[in-house]
Amino acid sequence: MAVLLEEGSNVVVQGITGHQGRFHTKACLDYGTRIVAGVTPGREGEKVHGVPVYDTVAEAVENGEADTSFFLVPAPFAKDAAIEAIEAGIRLLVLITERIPFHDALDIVSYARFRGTRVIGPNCPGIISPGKSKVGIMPGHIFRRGRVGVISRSGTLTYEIVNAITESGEGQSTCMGIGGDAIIGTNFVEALRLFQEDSETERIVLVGEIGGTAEEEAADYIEREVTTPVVAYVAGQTAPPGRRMGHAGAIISRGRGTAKSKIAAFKEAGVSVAALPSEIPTLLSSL
Amino acid sequence: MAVLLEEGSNVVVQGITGHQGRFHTKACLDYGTRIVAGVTPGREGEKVHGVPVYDTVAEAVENGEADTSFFLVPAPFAKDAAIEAIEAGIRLLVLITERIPFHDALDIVSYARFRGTRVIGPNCPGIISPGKSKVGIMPGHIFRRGRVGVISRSGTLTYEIVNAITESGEGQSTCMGIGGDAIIGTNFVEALRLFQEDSETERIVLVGEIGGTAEEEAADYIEREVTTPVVAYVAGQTAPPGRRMGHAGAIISRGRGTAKSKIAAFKEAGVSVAALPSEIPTLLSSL
Amino acid sequence: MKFYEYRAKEVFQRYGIPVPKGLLVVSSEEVVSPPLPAAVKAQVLVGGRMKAGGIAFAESLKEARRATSRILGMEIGGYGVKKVLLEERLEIERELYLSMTLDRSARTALLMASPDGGIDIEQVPGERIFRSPIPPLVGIQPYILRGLKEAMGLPKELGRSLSAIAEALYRLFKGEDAELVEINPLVVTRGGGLVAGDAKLILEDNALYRHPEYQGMEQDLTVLEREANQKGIAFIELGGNIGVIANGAGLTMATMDALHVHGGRPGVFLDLGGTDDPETVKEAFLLMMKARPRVILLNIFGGITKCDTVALGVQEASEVAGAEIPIIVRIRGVNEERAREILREAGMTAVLDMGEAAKAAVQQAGE
Amino acid sequence: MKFYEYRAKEVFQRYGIPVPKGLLVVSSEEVVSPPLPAAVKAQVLVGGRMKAGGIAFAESLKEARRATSRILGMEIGGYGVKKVLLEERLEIERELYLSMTLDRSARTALLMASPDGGIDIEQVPGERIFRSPIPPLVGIQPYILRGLKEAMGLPKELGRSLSAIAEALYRLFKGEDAELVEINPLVVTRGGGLVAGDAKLILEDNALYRHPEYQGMEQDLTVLEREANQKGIAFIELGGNIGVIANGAGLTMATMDALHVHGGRPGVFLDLGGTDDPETVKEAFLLMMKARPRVILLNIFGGITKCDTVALGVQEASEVAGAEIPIIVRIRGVNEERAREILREAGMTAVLDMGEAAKAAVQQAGE
Repeated sequence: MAVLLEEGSNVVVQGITGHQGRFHTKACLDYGTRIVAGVTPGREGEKVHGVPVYDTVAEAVENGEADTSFFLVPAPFAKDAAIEAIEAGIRLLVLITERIPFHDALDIVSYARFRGTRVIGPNCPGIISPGKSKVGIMPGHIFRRGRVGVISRSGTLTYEIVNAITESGEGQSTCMGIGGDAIIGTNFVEALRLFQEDSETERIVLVGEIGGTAEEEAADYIEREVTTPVVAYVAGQTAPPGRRMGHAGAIISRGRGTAKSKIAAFKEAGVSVAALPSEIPTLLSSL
Repeated sequence: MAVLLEEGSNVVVQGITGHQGRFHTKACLDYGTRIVAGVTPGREGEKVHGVPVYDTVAEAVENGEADTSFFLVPAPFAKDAAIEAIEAGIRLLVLITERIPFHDALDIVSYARFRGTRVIGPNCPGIISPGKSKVGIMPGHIFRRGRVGVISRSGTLTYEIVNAITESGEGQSTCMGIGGDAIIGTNFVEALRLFQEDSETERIVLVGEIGGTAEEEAADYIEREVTTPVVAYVAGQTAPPGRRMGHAGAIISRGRGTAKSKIAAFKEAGVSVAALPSEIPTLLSSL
Repeated sequence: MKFYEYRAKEVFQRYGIPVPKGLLVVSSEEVVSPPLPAAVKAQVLVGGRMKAGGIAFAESLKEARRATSRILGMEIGGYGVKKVLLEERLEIERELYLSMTLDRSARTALLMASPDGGIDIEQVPGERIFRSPIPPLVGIQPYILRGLKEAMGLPKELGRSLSAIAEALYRLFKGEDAELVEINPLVVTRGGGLVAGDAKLILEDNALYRHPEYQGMEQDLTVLEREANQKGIAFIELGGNIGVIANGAGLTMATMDALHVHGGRPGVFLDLGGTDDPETVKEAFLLMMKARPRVILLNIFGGITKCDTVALGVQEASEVAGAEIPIIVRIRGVNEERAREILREAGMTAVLDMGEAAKAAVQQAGE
Repeated sequence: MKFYEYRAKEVFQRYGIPVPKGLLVVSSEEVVSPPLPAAVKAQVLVGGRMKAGGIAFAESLKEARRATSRILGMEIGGYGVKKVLLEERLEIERELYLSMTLDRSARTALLMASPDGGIDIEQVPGERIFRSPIPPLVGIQPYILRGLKEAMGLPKELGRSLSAIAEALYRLFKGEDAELVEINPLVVTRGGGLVAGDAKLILEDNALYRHPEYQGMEQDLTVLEREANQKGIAFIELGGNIGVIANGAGLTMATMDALHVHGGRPGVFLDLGGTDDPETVKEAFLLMMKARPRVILLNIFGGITKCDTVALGVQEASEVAGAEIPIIVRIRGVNEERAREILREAGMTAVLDMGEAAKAAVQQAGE
């Protein structure tokens, strides 16, 4: 058992006919992901790499038994398409889309919780259970099936770290990019709960960054509830306050959200903290 | 184990300083209900039958560890007070209040589901687990602890039926008035699921009435999922179409919601159907 | 609360839903410069207006006056026609159906539409009806409007108008606390526009306190129903001769069921609500007397008040009303025996069992 | 996007939040009939205006002109003052604090208030701050406003005004896609009213497409930041001398962390976003050159594009820019070896390891 995503997950690509949609549909199919349908309003009847395209998510659910959405819909249309997916009965909504206004993201994640749909993202690389299924834009070849769970606010930094883990000879159970925005559907605490419950995950790598207090809450949660060993890294140790460091969520404001505070919280919770990403494999093997 | 309400439930009475609030607080206290607090904005510091009154539900939760709300707030203020209760962390919200606009009820029950709060009602007599706790306006003395679960859209008709059951020598595990409005927080199917899972409930009495299709859905659910034997009665066999028979939800409109259709559905699902309430004890003992 | 077509259309206009130009009159003398050619429509709350001849068409002023005059003299579904709406007659290309109502099971608002408008929606086959729940809390979304346009198969420009109307319908549904708002037919005109041919609007009674502007709006009610309404008593006149009073909707319906099992026919449904308050019982009794049933069957399951107190109230009420018809009382609760004594002494039939009470009532009514 | 006080107050007015009468000027000649006595306030986006002397008070026209003229000559936080707001000076009875912002952990909007206004909210002790999450999907509720009034301890009439302002604040927060809207101080005047003394408004950049009316609004940005903005590149000027380019916010920050570990100081943070598209890399490179760092450190973890393709783009960009400063490139992904060859041939330092790259950059920057 991996976390949230399995071989049997039936995936619909929302926004399949766009440039990104076509490209990543191909990459996921090549990886072995079960993509059963695509959705782009007004494009019903087309095929993308052999995948049938529908006008609505409801049709994708009806005809393809889709339960998971690989969501690539542009930000201005994201709220509508996300609520459509939730209403159609999608259980796992992986929002890759960047730059969704947070007021919309708030509505999406609240509505999803009301309906019992799990949201990952927005502004995330997606989720992969190596060797089983990939719903995201990460390069599949750097992953390897194994027993390290990875939870990260970042994209390429996650690839960097996963690559280092794989090169050190370890594999991953599931890697989840939770997203770099201020409002995300699954935060560290919620992700940790899932990995803690997962029988395939034996150690966890948590990649945080400046902004917000999600890492502090994660540290607190780890101390109370998580028995699986955790290694953490927090990016942005030199970031100045008040500036948005690339991610919408990566900002130190009003004295909150510094790397220093996060690292201290992790250390206090007994979590091994890496000073640089390259130290993670070593710390993992010392657990 | 009873359904939803136990000896240990900590109850806050919302609207405690009103006439109804005072009266039923006393009745519930006499019954043994653990009433830990009352709420009426602007009346903090008062006591009602020894129960401390607060301005906000949050204070009742903080100071009394309230988890259940006995909700008697007048309809125009109900939505505000219900959302306050949900946000304060109340787990079981028993909405006695009549005449809440259904647009408000929709928001309340949707928001409660979003936050994971169980709602019973509105426009219901409440819930009682005889011998343990009573959160409602029903006369406590007609109930007796036992193993029959009662689920009903009605108030006095439920008392009528419970009284007959008690007089026949049987007792009740839990009796839940789900409410007579069109929009209610817990419908028959959801209530049946709870009673089916309850170890104390050995037989179930379901009291329906005209209007909507909740009984038909219940029949379908019973056929598929409920192994506990069920006796049903449907009130309103002679009701004309298009007229609201006392309850906001009791109306046959556009050919839907007749007693005939409901009774047929129950019979098809193998449920014993009583022609009159007085037949229920006999049917129960024949199960 | 039901709205007359002309009032519903006033509300439509406020929400930007197109309606035909119209003129409301209460006499044919007011028909001076009506829109022509005109549809002349009786303003009634009951259905079946068309079948009853309550709609006519007029090409000239003279015809319009004559039709108005004729319709104002009509009675439809037992109610006299007091107002007539004269509207420009639409050139109909197609007729659609559009409504917003409540889906009780799904606990959502429900948008319904059909390309087969102009007939009763119940006669339209299911596969010709587009149904979409409106997500609670977040409201109507563009994907729903796309689905609607697709299902109606309109050209692009009209599709856009349809979307706007559906959005307005949802705003109206929420804003006015409606339980039903229906446009049937929604007319596609030869000129290529969309216009609400008819308008049905029902507001939820529980929310009327939020809409003082509608207070006192005319309703088709009998005198007694109006009186009951004002007193907050659920009172419904039926076809039979037994007046049923009980406390609680479920119990009142069950009492009617018991009458039915014994071959009787209820003439009035009177639900006191959950209460057994003697004052309310008294009021209800007086109201019931005015409906002149042959027998009154009173069924009280007491929760809060002691039965003897209720019985004294009943006795007093029957004296005030000077009731000379048989009264059967079934009353359960604390001090029920004492209550029965009081009632028997006052000349009423007082029994313990509901079935017995029903049987007695049916017997007395049949004599 | 930050709003100048005067623009924020224009928005406040649209939402019904009371603001003082004011006059905006760009030169002291425009000060003809200012409100008197007046507060004369520099319009800047950075904080610390008061401390820097950017606020003056004037009793007469002459004083107002003199203050305006003086303030227009100032530089605050590195930015020249270009506009001055002259406002009627409020007679202050009390000062409150009121704001609406985002609670990331609770995933709600957050209402904050304090009876201790007029100072930075971070300096107010926690127990003097009223905090209430706004329930998502259903919005602000009366119970929240009751709690707010209670916490501020105002007389009834003022409590009602405060409620209205808090509601307006919430509507503004949602309606304008704000990430922060703050009134500090919210002034209780001697006359017994509530007026927004200052106004802070930040709109979320991701939602600016919904607000074309604010497009092109002046921002305190350097020339390069403006250029980066237009290209959709995250570009932040820092204090050091090493220009850091990487793809992805996390990776860019991690690269800075690596520099820091080796004793270096980043001068520019440049995040390409998740992309490794050679065209974007080239653009970024050109932009970075304009910032004149002593060394450029480029760190790419390739996902989609092959590394040799990216390397060719970098080579081309450095040629176009005529870069004569050291360039350290660390690039990982498919064909990474070929990529390093290309870069080395072009005279750059190309390494495999991020730490090694950082060390090399620090060395070169120190020389």
